[in-house]
Amino acid sequence: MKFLKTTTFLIAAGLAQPLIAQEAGGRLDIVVQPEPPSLMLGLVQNGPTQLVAGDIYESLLRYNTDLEPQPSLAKSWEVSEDGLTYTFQLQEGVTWHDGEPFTAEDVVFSADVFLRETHARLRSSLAYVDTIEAPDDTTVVFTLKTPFGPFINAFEVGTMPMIPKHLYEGTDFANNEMNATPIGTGPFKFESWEKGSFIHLVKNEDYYLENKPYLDEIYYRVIPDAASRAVAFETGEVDVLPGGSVENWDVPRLTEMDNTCSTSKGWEFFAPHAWMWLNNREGPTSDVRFRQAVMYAMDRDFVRDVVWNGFGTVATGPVSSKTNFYSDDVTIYDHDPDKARALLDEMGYDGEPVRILPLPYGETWQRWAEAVRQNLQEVGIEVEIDSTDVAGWNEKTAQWDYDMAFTYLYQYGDPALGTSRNYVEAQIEKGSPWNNVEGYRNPELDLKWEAAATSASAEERQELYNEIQKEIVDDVPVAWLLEIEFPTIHNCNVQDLVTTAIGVNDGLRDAWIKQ
Amino acid sequence: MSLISTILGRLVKAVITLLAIAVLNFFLIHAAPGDPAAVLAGEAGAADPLFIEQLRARFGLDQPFHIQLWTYVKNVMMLDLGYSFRQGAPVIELIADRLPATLLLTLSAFVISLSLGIALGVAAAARVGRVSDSLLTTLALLFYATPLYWAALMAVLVFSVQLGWLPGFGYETVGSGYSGLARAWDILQHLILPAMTLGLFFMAVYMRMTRASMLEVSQMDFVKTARAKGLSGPVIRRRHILRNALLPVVTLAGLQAGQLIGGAVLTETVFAWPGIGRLMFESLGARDYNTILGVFLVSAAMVILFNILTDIVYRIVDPRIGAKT
Amino acid sequence: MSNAILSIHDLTIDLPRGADRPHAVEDVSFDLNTGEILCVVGESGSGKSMTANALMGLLPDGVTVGKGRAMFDGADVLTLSEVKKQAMRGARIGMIFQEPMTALNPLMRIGEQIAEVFEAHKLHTRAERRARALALVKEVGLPDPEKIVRAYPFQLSGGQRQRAMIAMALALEPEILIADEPTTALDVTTQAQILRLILALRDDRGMAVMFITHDFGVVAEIADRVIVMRHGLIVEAGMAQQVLESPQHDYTRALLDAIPTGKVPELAAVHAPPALEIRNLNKIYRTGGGLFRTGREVRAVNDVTLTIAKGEVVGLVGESGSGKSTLGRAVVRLVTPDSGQVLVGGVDLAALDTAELRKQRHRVQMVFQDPYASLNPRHRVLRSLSDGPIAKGVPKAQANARARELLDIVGLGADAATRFPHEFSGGQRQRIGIARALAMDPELIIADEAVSALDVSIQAQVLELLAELRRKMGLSILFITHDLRVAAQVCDRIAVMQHGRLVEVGAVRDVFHSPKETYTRELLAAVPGAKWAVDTAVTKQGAPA
Amino acid sequence: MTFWKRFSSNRGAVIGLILLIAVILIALLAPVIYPGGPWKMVQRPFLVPFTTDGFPLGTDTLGRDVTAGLVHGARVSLLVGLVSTLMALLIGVPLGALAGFYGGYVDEGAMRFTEFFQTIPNFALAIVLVAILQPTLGSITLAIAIVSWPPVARLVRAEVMSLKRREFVEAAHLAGLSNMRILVSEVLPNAVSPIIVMASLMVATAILLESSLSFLGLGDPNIMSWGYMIGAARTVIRSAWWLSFFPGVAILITVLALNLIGEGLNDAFNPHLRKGRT
Repeated sequence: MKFLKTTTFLIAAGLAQPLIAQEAGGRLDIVVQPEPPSLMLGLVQNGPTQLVAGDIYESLLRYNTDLEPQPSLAKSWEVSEDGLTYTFQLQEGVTWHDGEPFTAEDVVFSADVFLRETHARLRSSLAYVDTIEAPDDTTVVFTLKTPFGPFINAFEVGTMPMIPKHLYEGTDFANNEMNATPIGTGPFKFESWEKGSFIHLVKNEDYYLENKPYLDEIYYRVIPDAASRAVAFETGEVDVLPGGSVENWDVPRLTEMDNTCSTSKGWEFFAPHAWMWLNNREGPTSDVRFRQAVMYAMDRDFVRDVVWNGFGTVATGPVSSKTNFYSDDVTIYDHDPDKARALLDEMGYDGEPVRILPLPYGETWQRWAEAVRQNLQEVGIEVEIDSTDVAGWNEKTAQWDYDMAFTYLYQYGDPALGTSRNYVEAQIEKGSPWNNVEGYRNPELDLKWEAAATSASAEERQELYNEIQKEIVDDVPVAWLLEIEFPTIHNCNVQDLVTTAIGVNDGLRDAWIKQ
Repeated sequence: MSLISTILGRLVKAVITLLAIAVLNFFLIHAAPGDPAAVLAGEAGAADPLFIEQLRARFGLDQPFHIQLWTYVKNVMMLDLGYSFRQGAPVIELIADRLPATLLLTLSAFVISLSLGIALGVAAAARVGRVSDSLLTTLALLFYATPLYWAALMAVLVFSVQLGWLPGFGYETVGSGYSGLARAWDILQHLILPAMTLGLFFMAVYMRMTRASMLEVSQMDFVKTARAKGLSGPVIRRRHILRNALLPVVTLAGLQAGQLIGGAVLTETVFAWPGIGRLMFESLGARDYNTILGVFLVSAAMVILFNILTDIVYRIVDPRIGAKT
Repeated sequence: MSNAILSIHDLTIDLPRGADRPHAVEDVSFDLNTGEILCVVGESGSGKSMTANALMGLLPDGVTVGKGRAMFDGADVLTLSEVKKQAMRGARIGMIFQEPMTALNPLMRIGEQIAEVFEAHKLHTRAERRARALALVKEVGLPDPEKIVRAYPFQLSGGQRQRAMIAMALALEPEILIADEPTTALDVTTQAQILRLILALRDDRGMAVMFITHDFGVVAEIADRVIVMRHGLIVEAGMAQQVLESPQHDYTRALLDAIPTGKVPELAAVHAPPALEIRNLNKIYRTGGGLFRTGREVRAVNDVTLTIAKGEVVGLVGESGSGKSTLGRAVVRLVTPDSGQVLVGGVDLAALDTAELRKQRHRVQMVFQDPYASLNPRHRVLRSLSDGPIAKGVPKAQANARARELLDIVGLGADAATRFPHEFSGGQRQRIGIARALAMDPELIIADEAVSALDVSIQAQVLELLAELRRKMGLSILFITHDLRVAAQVCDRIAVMQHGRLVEVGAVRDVFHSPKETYTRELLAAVPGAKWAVDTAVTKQGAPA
Repeated sequence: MTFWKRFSSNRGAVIGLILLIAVILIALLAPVIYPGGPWKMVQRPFLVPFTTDGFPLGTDTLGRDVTAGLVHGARVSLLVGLVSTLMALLIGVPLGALAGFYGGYVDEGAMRFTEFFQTIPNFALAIVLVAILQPTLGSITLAIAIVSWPPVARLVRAEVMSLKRREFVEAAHLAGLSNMRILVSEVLPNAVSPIIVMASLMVATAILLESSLSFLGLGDPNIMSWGYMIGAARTVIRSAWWLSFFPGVAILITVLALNLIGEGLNDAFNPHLRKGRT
């Protein structure tokens, strides 16, 4: 409840903000965890990379916390009636960090050449794109083959970062030497990287927005141990703990400290959605009654309150309530062990043991798996936790060697971008942990997913997604758990830290420090 | 002459050992489930099988196993530890970046544990049977029985958080702009807690060893000779007992180099010390094969180096070795 | 000569609780006079070393002076403060010890260790100390003094180390030198040299020497006066001549009787078929060979040929390092010879492969030196005796019965079978060792320094047992020893070994009385108290040699 | 029974023995004391110790009874310690014995092999092994055994080398006993005491190793061990110190007890009493 109060306070502060003049200068220390493998956002798009590289690279659009598009490198844009043509007008006077001018040619190169080769997630959206053209230096036109509703959400920095054509054209992208010293258009420039210790960014003096950014420099600090990260914040060594960088149990303690603010905003675009893949192919989990029993057996409120310290919302189905086209008109699975036992009796569950594969992302997930195991054991399911590390988890899920596996995926603001990939039959393919890993097959629903994605009308899309959600929730292809929240904790002197739907990942061009 | 030839012999053996380690670890690490391509793909947040295949081809993981092994061994023999695709840098550079931190940590822990351990061991032996001896021995036993990581956590809690005397983690104050002596002082402050916690266990080991060894040597005939000469107690202890008692301690210290470097993994994790131990642990999770293998080779080389060093020390202290055979 | 420099009155030394007796030394009183050599004689446990250590204030932990006084220069040295004791040690009373191998600090140069004595008493400058150390090294007759002072102990031989020890003890010209069995660990020839050195130093400096020994031969060689101790008590004291020639106490008499004299038995040469034939046997040890250096070779056994007839006892004598033990072990194939033959009962043991060797092993058995190491501490005596015969194929019951019988024969009684080795004394264990060898019905027994570790009186008993067994069973024995007197007592023939070669082989009488080789003569001359022993032997036998 | 007398004259050793027996009893009786197992979420999370009846040491992050965890954890720590030590002995004793007994090439080969394992930092090797085999009770035990046998091999080799030159061993050769038999019935029984001393210390080290692995997240998630408890609690060490404190103390006590016993055994096996002669 403490947390809520701080949020309100923040909003109040936000409202009062116009009265205060932003102050320039200062240094910000932010935790990055784990250390990113690379800062070349076009090649690597994992969380830590985007956290740092989001300051260096930019894309055409940003999104506010209601997921509405905002200008970034594009100062204005237009979508044709039929939903097939997207025209962007670019900012003027933008230069790369090495001084070269940024033009529409760079956009075409980035989207059509570079990212098409390297960016698997964007590639699936680009499949709908027919041509990308640059009629002049400040205009870019995307022409689609069919309407694709969520396409307007594809211009976020992690999805479509702008890559300098003059440095990459004609080279081996993965082995280009420039990857070590990334060049973007963003508010901060790469300065140095002390591996295992910190990444140092400095202010881009030639940034195209007047007076921005305000900060002089940013240090992204690598501190491998969660407890040490908490200590670092307490001792004032770092100013910002991005979501997930301390364990949930430490959050209340830290937020109770003086001059400490926290917000769970800034995750709307990703809307991390947690569930357990239930292997639909074999074993007890292939029986829909078993899967329903699992839903009833789990005490998800307990986990939210105890493991997640009150952060998050119990998920009702495949779509997050923060994402567009969410519907709550579905079967609700409350904690009801008796119902679970009844379902198990009905299917004649013979006590065949099932394995739970927890997500190897720290203690929270481990505790969560333990809590679920306890819940399941109480209704008579034999459970064992499979232990593994990150690589093992990837291997086992990608090779379908599991019974129940924890995961969470981003929604990217639209069910067609972040949700459908996990449920349509076309996405059943071994080797990737990011598709229909559970092996759910429902040809009828597949048609609806497709129709919803390619419809140009928002109403029609809503209609279809309502139907999909209602139906799929009864099938329980996966056991939905929580819409998780990662509160960002920071020193209250840091202002305007989170202004968009991807929060601190979106370049700190607006952040400033109150002296 | 014989010292040099012995060292040469040791080096030849060391090279063979290192190659064997390379091969064994190559097998071990490739036996682990999952590969770097899958991890990298996983981290990208989305991947299709095509993407993963591309990665595998880039890493050379599509080659038959024996060819991968041969390529690796060949490269290692030319002192090329390969390229870390995950980190996008040659392994040798990654390790070179981190090695100084690990060397600093392990060497200071080594020096602290050895010097303090010997000093306390001597003190305890001199007071054998008295209360102060029991106190020191009990203390050593406690250190000996304390889990290293636990001691580390407690040390951070007390000295960094509660008392605020010392920084709790990291190698130096980031972005302080210190240079020269100021930087050295800064690093030293950061070094104290990790080096002490890492050294604590070994200090206890060396203390017990020194004490036992002192007591044993003090029973020897030549100590009686020294007393018969009319030498005073302190002189006998220092010149006759201690010098002889140190020999087994030196041997043990050499043997424990491997443990010390292994212990660095834990210490580096708790104290965010940017050394190769942590690099290995992180690379392991990512199945960054070349980096893990590189760290293994380098740390094994460190162990061998420690061994050769203690050998040399032993030879300097003990004139019998080397001349005898 | 009756001006006592040190007088000990009623000295009692208490042992810690739990020891086998309450006092190491009880009510001991004696004087040490200026310029005399006083020998304190006794067997292990007699308290002779404890007395010496008490005087120096070097008693082991837990052992304390119970009562008594030791007056030296008007003060009681037993009650001096530690500081005063320190000042006294080395400066006024010097001491040397038994084991020259361990009594020197292995990590310090000889010169430093000598110079340290001056340093301890804060005398001289550093350079002077060094010069004096060098002078001392010269005085005790060490060769190449310049080199010796820079050498480490391990680079010196046993005799050289003992000289270095003496140099240290004499550095400050003490009035008293306490020598605690200083020659026991040395070879006879070296021992003779050290004894001569001590005599010479005493004459030069006129200091008093308290010389502790177990060997009446040594007493005869150097003593002016003798004290005989037993179980912490003085049983006899007197002038050396007097004690040696007309001992008053039974114990002294027993000790003197027990000494193997130089008496040479009149035995007819044995003419019987050979039990053992050694032909051209060679064994070379190579050491230190490595990747980058070549090794050194030591010819431990160099072309040795020797025959032992059935029923004959041949003594193999030599100093340490002469190769006598290697030869013995080569015969039983504990060491595999490089070339040559070892024929026992027509079988060449040197040529057998491992499996065949195991079957033939019973032909030659060995009695070992160390009674404490030669029996498996975890096995009952019965098992130690019967394991071998059973492995050879003797039925278990029969082997056990024979084992009991043998225990009876060696004088322990059949009951000994069910006990563990630690329940026996050294001499008893040596009897068990003999029984074990006999249990295999060997054609030859090799006794490797079988009595060297025993006290004189026990030694005599074991030798008596061997002689008796030989009479009864007609044993063939290769008797390896460093002690010529022992060899003379039990052997028919003697083979003298030096540097891996047999230098002289002959009947005992011939070897003793008309040695052909210089080395043999040197050996004989070096035997402590040789002259006295032969004399007494003559007197005892009542016939001229 | 002089051995027992010598052992019990060492006060520390007796205390150690009492402590260890207590731990063993607790481990054996765990299913009786806490039949529900250690995983049950029985109360509000983060109960402070000594405040709630029935939960003397409080509850953990999920509301599980810390006391139950400690009691059940004792089983695992002791089991891992004992079994891995046994396994290490099974590797180290034969290897060291053969190397010491036969010498020559056998020795050279075995010692190269041992040195090889000593050259790899042992904790790092343990981590890699557990990661490869995936953390289960079995793989953790195996990994600990694999990294801890070399000192055993060295010790046994040294003992055997000195014992094989003893005269009673030579006598056994002369008695025509086979090499294997001599090694097994003459040599090894006399090397037992130092091995037992070392083993008691190894159990202690193994418990520490297991807890270190758990701390790094390489424990078996289905088994409650002390190392797991500390590892799981380290993230809340600031707000709930007791969660890592009590398991830490449990490890400390057990390891301490084993060390005390080891020292006691060592003293009892090697009475330095009678050294001086005459």
